[in-house]
Amino acid sequence: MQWGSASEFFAMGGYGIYVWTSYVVTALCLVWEVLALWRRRVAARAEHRAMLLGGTNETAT
Amino acid sequence: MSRSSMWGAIGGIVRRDLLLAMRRRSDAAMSVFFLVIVVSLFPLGVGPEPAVLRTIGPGVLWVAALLACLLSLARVFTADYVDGTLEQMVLVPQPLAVLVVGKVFAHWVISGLPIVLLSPLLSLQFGLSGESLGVLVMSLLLGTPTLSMIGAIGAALVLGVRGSGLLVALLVLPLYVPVLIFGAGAVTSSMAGIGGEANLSLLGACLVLSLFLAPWATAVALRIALE
Amino acid sequence: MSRSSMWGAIGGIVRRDLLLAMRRRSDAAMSVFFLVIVVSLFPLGVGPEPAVLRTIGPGVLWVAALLACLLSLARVFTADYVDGTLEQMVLVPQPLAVLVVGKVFAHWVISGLPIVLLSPLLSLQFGLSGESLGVLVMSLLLGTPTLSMIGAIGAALVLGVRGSGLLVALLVLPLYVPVLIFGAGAVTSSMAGIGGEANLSLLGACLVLSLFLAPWATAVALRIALE
Amino acid sequence: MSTGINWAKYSSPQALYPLAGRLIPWFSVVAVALMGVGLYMGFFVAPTDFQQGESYRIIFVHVPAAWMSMFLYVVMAIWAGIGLGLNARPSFMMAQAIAPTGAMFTFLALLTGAMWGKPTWGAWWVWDARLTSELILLFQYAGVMLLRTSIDDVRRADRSSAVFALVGVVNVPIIYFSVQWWNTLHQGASVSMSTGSKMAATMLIAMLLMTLAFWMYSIAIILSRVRCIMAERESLPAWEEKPVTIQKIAEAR
Amino acid sequence: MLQAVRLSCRRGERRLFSDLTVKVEPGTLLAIVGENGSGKTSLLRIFSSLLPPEDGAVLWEGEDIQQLKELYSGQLTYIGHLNGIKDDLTPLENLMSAMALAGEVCSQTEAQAALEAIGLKRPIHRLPSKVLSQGQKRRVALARLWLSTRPLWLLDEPFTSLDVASTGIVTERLHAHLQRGGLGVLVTHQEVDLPTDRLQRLRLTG
Amino acid sequence: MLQAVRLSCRRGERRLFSDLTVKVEPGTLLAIVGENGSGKTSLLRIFSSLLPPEDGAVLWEGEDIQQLKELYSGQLTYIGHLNGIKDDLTPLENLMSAMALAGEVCSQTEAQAALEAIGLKRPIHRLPSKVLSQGQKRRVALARLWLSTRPLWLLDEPFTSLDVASTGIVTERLHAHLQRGGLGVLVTHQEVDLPTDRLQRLRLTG
Ligand code: HEM
Ligand SMILES: Nc1ncnc2c1ncn2[C@@H]1O[C@H](COP(=O)(O)OP(=O)(O)OP(=O)(O)O)[C@@H](O)[C@H]1O
Ligand SMILES: Nc1ncnc2c1ncn2[C@@H]1O[C@H](COP(=O)(O)OP(=O)(O)OP(=O)(O)O)[C@@H](O)[C@H]1O
Ligand SMILES: [Mg+2]
Ligand SMILES: [Mg+2]
Repeated sequence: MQWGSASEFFAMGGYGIYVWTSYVVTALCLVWEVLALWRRRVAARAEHRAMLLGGTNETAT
Repeated sequence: MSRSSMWGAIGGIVRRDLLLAMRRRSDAAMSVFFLVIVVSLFPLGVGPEPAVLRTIGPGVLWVAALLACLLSLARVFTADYVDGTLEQMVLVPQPLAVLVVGKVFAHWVISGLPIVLLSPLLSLQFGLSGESLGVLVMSLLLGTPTLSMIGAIGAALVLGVRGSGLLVALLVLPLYVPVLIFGAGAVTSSMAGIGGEANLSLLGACLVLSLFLAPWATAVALRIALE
Repeated sequence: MSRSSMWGAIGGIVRRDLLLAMRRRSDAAMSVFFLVIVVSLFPLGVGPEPAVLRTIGPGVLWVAALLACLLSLARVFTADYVDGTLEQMVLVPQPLAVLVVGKVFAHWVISGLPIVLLSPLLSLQFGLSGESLGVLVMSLLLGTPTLSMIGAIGAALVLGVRGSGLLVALLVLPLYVPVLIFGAGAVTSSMAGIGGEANLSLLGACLVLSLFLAPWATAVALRIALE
Repeated sequence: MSTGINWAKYSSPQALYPLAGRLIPWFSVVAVALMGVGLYMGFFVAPTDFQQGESYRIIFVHVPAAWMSMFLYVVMAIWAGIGLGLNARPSFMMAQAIAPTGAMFTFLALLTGAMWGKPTWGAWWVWDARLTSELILLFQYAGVMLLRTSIDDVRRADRSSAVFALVGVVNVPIIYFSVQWWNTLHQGASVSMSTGSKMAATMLIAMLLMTLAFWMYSIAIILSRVRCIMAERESLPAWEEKPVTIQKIAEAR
Repeated sequence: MLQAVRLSCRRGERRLFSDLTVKVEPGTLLAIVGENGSGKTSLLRIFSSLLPPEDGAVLWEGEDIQQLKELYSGQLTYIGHLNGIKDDLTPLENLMSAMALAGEVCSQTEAQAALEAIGLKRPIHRLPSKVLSQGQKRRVALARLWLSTRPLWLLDEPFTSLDVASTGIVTERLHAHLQRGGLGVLVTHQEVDLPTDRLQRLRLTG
Repeated sequence: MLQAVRLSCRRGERRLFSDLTVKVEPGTLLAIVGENGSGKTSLLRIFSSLLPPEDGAVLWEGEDIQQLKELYSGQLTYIGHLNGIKDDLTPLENLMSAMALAGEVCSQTEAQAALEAIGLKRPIHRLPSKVLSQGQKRRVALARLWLSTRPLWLLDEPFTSLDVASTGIVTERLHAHLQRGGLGVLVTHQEVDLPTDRLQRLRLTG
């Protein structure tokens, strides 16, 4: 293990800003993609339920 | 006619054109992409030498912005002409020039503004920095509406006069030259440490001038096209 | 179907398109004019330094040729689509790909060939000379038909799609990159005294490849557009 | 597993939908696990590079992202081709589902590359061959996606963007090789693993683990996106909602 | 009142008509008929001020429309050969933006009512217009007649591609307009089903 | 013989028709009628092979047109809503290049005769088509029928914007085609003036 302390770990030998930006942005992108998909899925399901409701409506009339 | 109904007409046309653009959200992305691609083509053709690229950077950016503007504008009235909307526009109880301003403005919001906003990123690729970056944005902000205004005249002429393609280019591009020179000049001189104010104020003058003359000329051209 | 009727169909379409171009002679001049302007805008935007201009010369010329090609091609099927001729083309008893070749060829004659012929003159502006001038012409002669072929795919894909002018640029320009690299590379290396043969033969390979693939892809895209 | 699959059965949305649903959790778990191990290896096991110092640790996202960006494009083109050839809607949906993830990895490769470039080359961006070709790849992804969103008719959108994806895939190797003629700044295989030293081996393993993790992540995300696409495009009562839920909905009104 | 005074029109080398004088009173319709190419569309465009006549003048309430300019535009609704609708907008949006442009802003409910009046049902209101059939597109253009408050209607072959039912609906609308004291000029190849005291025919012989 | 077997067609979410089976014998005309938007144009485009049907097949002489491809194209003349003429070419050039493209090369005299047959006089032959009136443009497109030797004619509302005289001329031409054993499919909103034994009607109810 080459890191003496947490601050050393975060400093990344002076390159912290570059390294951590890379990792943070990557993580954000992945998380964002997952969240966006989840929202899309919820929307699709809501739409679909609305359609089911509408559908039963139509058959009723 | 009342002042308010004039704004109503402009608002109406701006809203419709923005709506059309929203229908195709990608449209707005498109002129940006075009700019990025054209700008990236140059290093591919010219070679990767950073010093050379820094020298030609402002020029390349400006020429690319100019082309993006020209292209997206060239057909701004064509669709309206073909589907008959233009007839309806001419028959609106407002001066046609006013509608033209609305239409050009909507067009600029869709395709000019994104270019302005993106330019800092692109100029990083060419190694521009700090102050000259600000001057670049400023010059584009003043320059692109002028380009749109001038381009509208050309676009209107394309509709009517036969074999007008060449004529338009002949008319419009020379008018673009001052804008290009002042625009690129502003950036270059700020890079050289002289500061770009002089060029920027000239650009402003161009904008004012074109705002006064271009809508009127465009309206005349449109009427001729419809006769 | 017989071989001769295939040539008949190609001939028919080439003849019609050339006739149309003659009718609108100035439109045909457009692409040349565009080239001249873009190439001349550059020194205005970049500044008059001869050394810089010589370095960027081949690249600028090639990019300009590429853009000229793109612009004139972007609409190669649009008019046919709007006025219904395309429907008739698809219903011709010949493979559609064959007609596409005819159409692209006619287009190249109108707008690509003039560029090739004019390029030596333009390259003088940038101080190219002797042998590299020959290489430039040769590279354009091999490259521009490839550009036309590839561009046709993009033009077919965006038929009837709004904001198609810029979309086609977005689709096609990335595909143009190899041609640009080989083309400008040929000139640059001949200027550096290495000789441009390697690049030229790669350009030839691109041409052959595009001749085989592009008409087929274009035909598929056209059929999809008409459904 | 390899022989027993009845492809005809899975070529319909009705079959693909639940299958995808069952596979997603597995791939997600594997992806997270691999990512955990990979990051641990990358940050705590792999030693400092003697030339670049700690900045080289960007490699554990940069290279996997760059590889995935190219790989996904090819996979997308293959699905597009299958779709055009067999006129199979699920293939088009797969192609559609891949594009955003591919574009995202391309973007990440560019971004992490820029982050790496600043300390190493002193510039965020240089017009280097490999960098440029990655940028072009981003444009191609953008082209595929924009072409699709520009066309309202789903059938046409599917087929047009498939044609473009296929044409574009021809371009990928051409770009890749054409740039060989350029003098390149990009490191290539410069993080020399050639010596086979122990240090390099841990780096290599960490990098491969991360690549694998991204791969599994991509599969999971693409499968769930394809499920969304199906749900949006078709009406899927029977596959989506459990009968009980339908019952509840019916009662609710 | 709309008057044409000694109008003449020349396109290229052909003189289409000359010395044409005609008067349209409120509450009546002028139906222009004639062979293809006899100049019906040209005459209508002169009436609309889109095309300046070679000679003569068009008077609206006694004043030359060339002088009135935008004031005259505010009096008329013109529907030409072309529909003037955008392929990418829905019928509803098309109708509303056309009205807004003409300075007769209308609410969404009104626009919907107009579309339904001409027989375009709800689901169609929200499709992009490019997927509509020829007749449906024509109806979107004609729906403006249900919202227009302008006294003068200029219609160029409005019944093109319409089915029989819609033709009837449009004719009825036209009749209502005339009864309210409106004026109309209509170009058509078909018989118009209107009371004869409201109808005046002008045959161009090209 | 042209047969449609259990055709169905869907545009967007709407099913326009399904299970449609119909047969057109040589010497007869199928007139497709129906409201706007009922799918007439779509059906005609399926017959022309421009639009693949969602389900079912179209057979020409018993063979699927999807298989026949160019061989089938060589059997038909299609005239759609759009005229397919170039604004910058003259009627004569338009007609000749349309025929050349279709692989039925014709001489200039023949083309001139065709244009005159449909009522376009000499001076008009040499004007750029863009100055023509709506009806004249339609006639340029229809002039192809005087030169076509193809057995199958597919016509989408050919009478749009035509005056009464020209409508008669085109109908006569259609009749002659049927008498020579040709087949036709016609979309129209008007009555077609043809002997009843030659005419078969198909009403789409959309
Ligand atoms: C925006 C800038 C950059 C972009 C777009 C980029 C792009 C790429 C691509 C596409 C690959 C995969 C290509 C292949 O496997 O052959 C790659 C791999 C790699 N990149 Fe970058 N890169 C960038 C900057 C950098 C920088 C600054 C470094 C290091 C100083 C670097 C180091 C590497 C290494 C070591 C590999 C692995 C090469 C191999 O093993 O094949 N990259 N990069
Ligand atoms: N430049 C020109 N040279 C000669 N004739 C011309 C020129 N421009 C127009 N024309 C003629 O003028 C007439 C225009 O007529 P217009 O469009 O008004 O006819 P229309 O009565 O509306 O016919 P339709 O019933 O076909 O719509 C046409 O006969 C056309 O040929
Ligand atoms: N994407 C879509 N979504 C929903 N409906 C669609 C879509 N595309 C087309 N349609 C509908 O399909 C029908 C197309 O009809 P088509 O053009 O065949 O009609 P038509 O019978 O020729 O009508 P007309 O007499 O008006 O020419 C229209 O009703 C149109 O609204
Ligand atoms: Mg007319
Ligand atoms: Mg129809």
